Amino acid sequence: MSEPVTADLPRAVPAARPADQPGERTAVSGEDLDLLLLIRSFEQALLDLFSEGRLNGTTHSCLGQEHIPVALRPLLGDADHIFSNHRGHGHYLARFGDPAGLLAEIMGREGAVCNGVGGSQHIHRGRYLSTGVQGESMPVGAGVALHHKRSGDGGLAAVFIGDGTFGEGAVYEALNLAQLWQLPLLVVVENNGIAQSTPASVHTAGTIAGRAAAFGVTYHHVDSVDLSEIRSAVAPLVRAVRETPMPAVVEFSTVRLGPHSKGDDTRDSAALAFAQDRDWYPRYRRLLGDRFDHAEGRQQARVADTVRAVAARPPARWDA
Amino acid sequence: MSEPVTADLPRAVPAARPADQPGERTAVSGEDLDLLLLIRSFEQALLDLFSEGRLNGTTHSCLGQEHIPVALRPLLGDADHIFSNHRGHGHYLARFGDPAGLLAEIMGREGAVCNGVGGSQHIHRGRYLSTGVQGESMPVGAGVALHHKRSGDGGLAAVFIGDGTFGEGAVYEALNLAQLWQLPLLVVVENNGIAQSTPASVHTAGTIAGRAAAFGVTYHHVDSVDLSEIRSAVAPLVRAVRETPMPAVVEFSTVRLGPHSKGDDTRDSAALAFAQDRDWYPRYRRLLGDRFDHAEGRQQARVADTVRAVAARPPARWDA
Amino acid sequence: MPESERVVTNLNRALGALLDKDQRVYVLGEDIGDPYGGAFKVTRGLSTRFPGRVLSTPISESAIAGVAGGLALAGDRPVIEVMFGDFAGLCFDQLYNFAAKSVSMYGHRVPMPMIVRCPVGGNRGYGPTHSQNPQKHFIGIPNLSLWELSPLHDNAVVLDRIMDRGEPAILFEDKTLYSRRMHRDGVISGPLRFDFPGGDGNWARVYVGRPDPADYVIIAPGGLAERAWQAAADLLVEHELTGQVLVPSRLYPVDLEPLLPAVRDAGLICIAEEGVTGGTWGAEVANQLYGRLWADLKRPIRLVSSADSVIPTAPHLEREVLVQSETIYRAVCEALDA
Amino acid sequence: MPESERVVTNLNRALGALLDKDQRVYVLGEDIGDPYGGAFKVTRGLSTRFPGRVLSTPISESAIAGVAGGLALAGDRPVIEVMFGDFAGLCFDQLYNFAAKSVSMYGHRVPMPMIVRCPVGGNRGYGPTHSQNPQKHFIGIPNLSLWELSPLHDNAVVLDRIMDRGEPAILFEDKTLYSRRMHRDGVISGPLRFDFPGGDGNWARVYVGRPDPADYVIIAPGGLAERAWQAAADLLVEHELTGQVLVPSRLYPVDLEPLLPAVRDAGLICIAEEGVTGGTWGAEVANQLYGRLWADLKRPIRLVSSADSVIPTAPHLEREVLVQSETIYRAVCEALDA
Ligand SMILES: Cc1ncc(C[n+]2csc(CCOP(=O)(O)OP(=O)(O)O)c2C)c(N)n1
Ligand SMILES: Cc1ncc(C[n+]2csc(CCOP(=O)(O)OP(=O)(O)O)c2C)c(N)n1
Ligand SMILES: [Mg+2]
Ligand SMILES: [Mg+2]
Repeated sequence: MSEPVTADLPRAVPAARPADQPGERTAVSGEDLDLLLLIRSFEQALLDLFSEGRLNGTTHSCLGQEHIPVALRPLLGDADHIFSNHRGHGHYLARFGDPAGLLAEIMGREGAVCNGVGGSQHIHRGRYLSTGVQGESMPVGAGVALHHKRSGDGGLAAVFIGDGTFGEGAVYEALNLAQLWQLPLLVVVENNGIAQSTPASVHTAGTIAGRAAAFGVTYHHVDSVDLSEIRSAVAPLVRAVRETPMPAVVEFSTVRLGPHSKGDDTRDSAALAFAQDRDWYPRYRRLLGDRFDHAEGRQQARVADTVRAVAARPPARWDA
Repeated sequence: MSEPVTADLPRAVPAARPADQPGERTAVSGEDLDLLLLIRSFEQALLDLFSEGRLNGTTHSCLGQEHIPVALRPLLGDADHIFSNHRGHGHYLARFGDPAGLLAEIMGREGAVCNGVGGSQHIHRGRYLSTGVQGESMPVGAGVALHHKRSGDGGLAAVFIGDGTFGEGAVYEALNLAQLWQLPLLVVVENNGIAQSTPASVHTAGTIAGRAAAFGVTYHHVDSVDLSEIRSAVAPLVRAVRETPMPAVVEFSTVRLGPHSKGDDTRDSAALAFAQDRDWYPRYRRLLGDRFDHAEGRQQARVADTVRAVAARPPARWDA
Repeated sequence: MPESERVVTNLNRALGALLDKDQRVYVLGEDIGDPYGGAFKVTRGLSTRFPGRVLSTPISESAIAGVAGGLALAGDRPVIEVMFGDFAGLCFDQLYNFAAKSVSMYGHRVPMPMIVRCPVGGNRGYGPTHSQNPQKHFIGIPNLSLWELSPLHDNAVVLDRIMDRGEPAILFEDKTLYSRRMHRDGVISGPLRFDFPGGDGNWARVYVGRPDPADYVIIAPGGLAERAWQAAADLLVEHELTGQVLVPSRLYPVDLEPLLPAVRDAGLICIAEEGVTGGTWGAEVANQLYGRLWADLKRPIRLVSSADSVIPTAPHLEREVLVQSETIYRAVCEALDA
Repeated sequence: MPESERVVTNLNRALGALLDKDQRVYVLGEDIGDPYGGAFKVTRGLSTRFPGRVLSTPISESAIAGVAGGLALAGDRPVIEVMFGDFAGLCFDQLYNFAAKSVSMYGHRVPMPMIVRCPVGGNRGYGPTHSQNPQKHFIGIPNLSLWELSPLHDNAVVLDRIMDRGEPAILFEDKTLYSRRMHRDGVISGPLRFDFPGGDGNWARVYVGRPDPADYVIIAPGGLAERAWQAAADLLVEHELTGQVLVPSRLYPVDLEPLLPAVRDAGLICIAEEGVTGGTWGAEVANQLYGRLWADLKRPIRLVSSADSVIPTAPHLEREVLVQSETIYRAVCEALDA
């Protein structure tokens, strides 16, 4: 990873949604900025590879949601388990900072983190796991949390799920169990307001907050894209999850900038403009100026190098 | 059925839970009283048959919960679908008043409503259906409600479920759909505070009210055992379910007097005393005096006759 | 001759026709509404043409199946789409214990017409949880029939036939078929021909030149049919072996009768399917054939299925695991010592 | 000789031993805690002896299986009880797409030791949704093994063996077995004897007097074993036919090797199971046997299963549908023209 650079940022001009302005309260570290831009560059490179016909299968980019795993990164330790989902590249990169291993997995090349067997949405490395069936990870995360609770190791299970995944019954079975048994289960909801092609209003009655309340589970809502602000708001909750222990739901209001997978975005221009308007990227760019552009240049170059290197590798091998 | 008899009852002595006193506000009709006591007598007769070794398989008595289907009876019409569950004899008798058909089913004799194939917990007759897998009926009820909504016939789907059944994910999937699509689904929760051997505090985090609120579904709580009081409270809701249309959850706080199925009650005496204390039966009896005893005598005799008659029948025949 | 329509178009048209002629028909599933039209575009245009009866649902496979069961119970005729057949396990209980069981467990027949559409199969690089063939797990459930999409069977006929049974059914659709062309008028391509020997159109028979006599027959469901007839073409060219490929529309209950004349005299019966090994559909068919043809069988029936393995994502690894045309070719050669 | 323990006691003791010797073991399920001890009392006493590791759960089959998957992933060794195996469909996805798949879908082996206990079977008048044998629906899932309770196999050994595979497994337990006695020291009753021919103890062989030569062999899982050896006893008395009953502990993957000497020379192989017809375990076993024994087989393998039907509640109707001792007896007679 590039060297962390921390610098104070000028306070932003007060805006309609001041909480949404990054860097207002605190600095953006170089490490954070690099990571944000690594993820963005990585996802863009993937979409490019797809449109060039150089990738097969499918993939789901996290464009617009990069700040969520970056914000949570310092709050989650090596002992914690992370359960990611189909839209998991940002989660993986925030945990391991390993674009080559991930890209090799997606391209089925040597050095693939799962030997090319899992592909984009089935990754397992240490205490990180993603899988492609929506909702499955919630009870699994509860099981891992039960293990942590009994071992008393202070670890937790963090499960990333989307808004649409609240359609699955397994989510509720797990929330009920986690609260009954007071398990250290941190549910991170990335609410981008859409599931594949279906807007939240068409797939979810009521609210995510209401879902948590139904089970008496502690809930916190995050609207900000400011990493420090998110961290200071969420850190006490994460601590409580570990120490009490207890479950919690943290819902991030976020946006999906790109298609669901590839070339399958049927949203109208107003919906897309709404998403772009809430993207962290232009705000960070505006506030950080040259520093942003330099960092982005570095990460784009890094990703381009990674693509070149990985594409040149031989196919992954797997001894089943 | 015996002739309906309606008489005014003296107001009860004000008690700690005045709402729980039957007959305070209004009269108890003979028809209602007969039905309550038919169900009670039927269930007691079944437990007797079991202990005499004259029934095989399993059964779940609704002792303590008889007033719920009796109260709802005039609110549900022939066009409505009713989904019952394992503890469904009261639901069936309230709808059809047919102890012989039901007993024949349970005993596998001629005249069985499902030819002895379904047995106690799998009954289908007209628009009444019960099945033995917890939670399954909720989405099925939503489907039937969708049919009613589109046909505009003013019918609804009423689904009876217990508190423990809120463990099943299917319940939440159905609540979400029913609210999203505004389906005429009436969820009748018979919360007897226990599931088989597991007290509610061990199987349910949060509340049933919270579950409904999570989806924005209208909710009403009933603590009373007074039929008229229940009816006046619930009738407007049932009307709204039909007319809006929309789903609603009505939760009855109730008690299970008997074992889960047969001989498997592991509750301590305090828990049993609590249940007995909330039973509608002694209260009705206290208030109605001789009238109650006469009615009970009639229903017990009727059930005894039914048992004798059905037991003398040949085995049910089924052409698969 | 103008090019025939794609399989996806044929299926889409069949669903449209079903909706059009019968007000009781619903189509439900995740993201099936316009403009998206479903993950594989099978339902494109239908929600626009039939508003209120073609409904995008939340991600709730169990509830979708349950709602279908409720509609069927109330007299409607729902079709549901499970976006990937791999997720059919999420509605296993509703199909196993409610929809199928309701037909007969109440001691009198309760009609439950409903179709569960499941896009299945691999060779698209979708990975271990999006590429499977779960057909075999649903075999032998009373009152549940299983069907498979094929480029030889017109879907308008198939859907009618299924609905008219009045029982729940699963239609498995090999995802690689959608973009293929339907075959018409008994012609596939080159010398490859097909007909429907049984009369009721359930079994299609593919052959080169003329159907008989056959050194071998391959029984293969729709998803594998093309790979099977490619193998047959290669076997003719390379080894002068003549064979037939028999493709059923209905997988289960198995309807062997129309098949018997064709298979009785074959030197080899090979049953191929893309599902992974163990407890396969082929095992069921083979067992029935052993019982019926014991005296005539020249050698053991050869089953071909994918490896006992998860289905990897990377194409070069996926290919190794899944049945390909060469897998069938090699199996026939091996069994016939060719 | 003192009476041997009941099967339920043996299983309870085995679970206790597992919990006792390995702190990583959990037992989870609905109503399994004391004083209730589970719907069939298999876990009685365990929650008292091992608080915190024997947990009663809400009615959430899918989550219970998911929690088990999570525990296994984190290094624990969970056992779960699905109160009635009929409900296993509710956790089909967790077993199919998570627990089993995780072992191999990440390109490196992920140990997932866990046992799903499923009380199954009929003859108890519990009706169509509480009497089934869903074994067959779980055959052929890579990295998922299937086992069956038997009165001949000591459960302490069986549970260890399963856990040591490091992969998810389902243990099917015929409910009628619980109240039966375990058989020990090679003796069943009267002249009925048993041994374990394979060496590893997976296959038990039951015979009258001496094992060979056999006019027929019956292969039957634990739930049906007693019905099978009753049939064998009757076949000896009524028709002087000598036979063996072969009872596996592990149903799948099928381990045929130890069986081959015994079955090769038999005049008939009959495979019996209580599950309803179609896509059965027997079809899988038979197919493997056809492949291995083609030259030696005297006649087609005979499959015996319950009718293609829901399982009625009334005992007289239920009896008709389910495989009984006489069903097996008649099948053998018919096949041998006796
Ligand atoms: C059980 C299941 N059903 C359907 C799908 C297909 N699918 C993949 S992602 C997705 C949408 C998920 O929406 P959401 O949870 O909001 O996450 P997002 O894609 O917005 O990040 C769907 C329907 C799936 N993977 N698993
Ligand atoms: C899916 C499923 N799991 C488990 C059972 C076994 N079972 C039957 S009734 C019951 C308890 C139900 O509790 P509740 O919903 O509170 O209803 P109650 O028995 O109290 O009326 C259980 C666990 C079942 N029938 N279905
Ligand atoms: Mg979303
Ligand atoms: Mg209850």
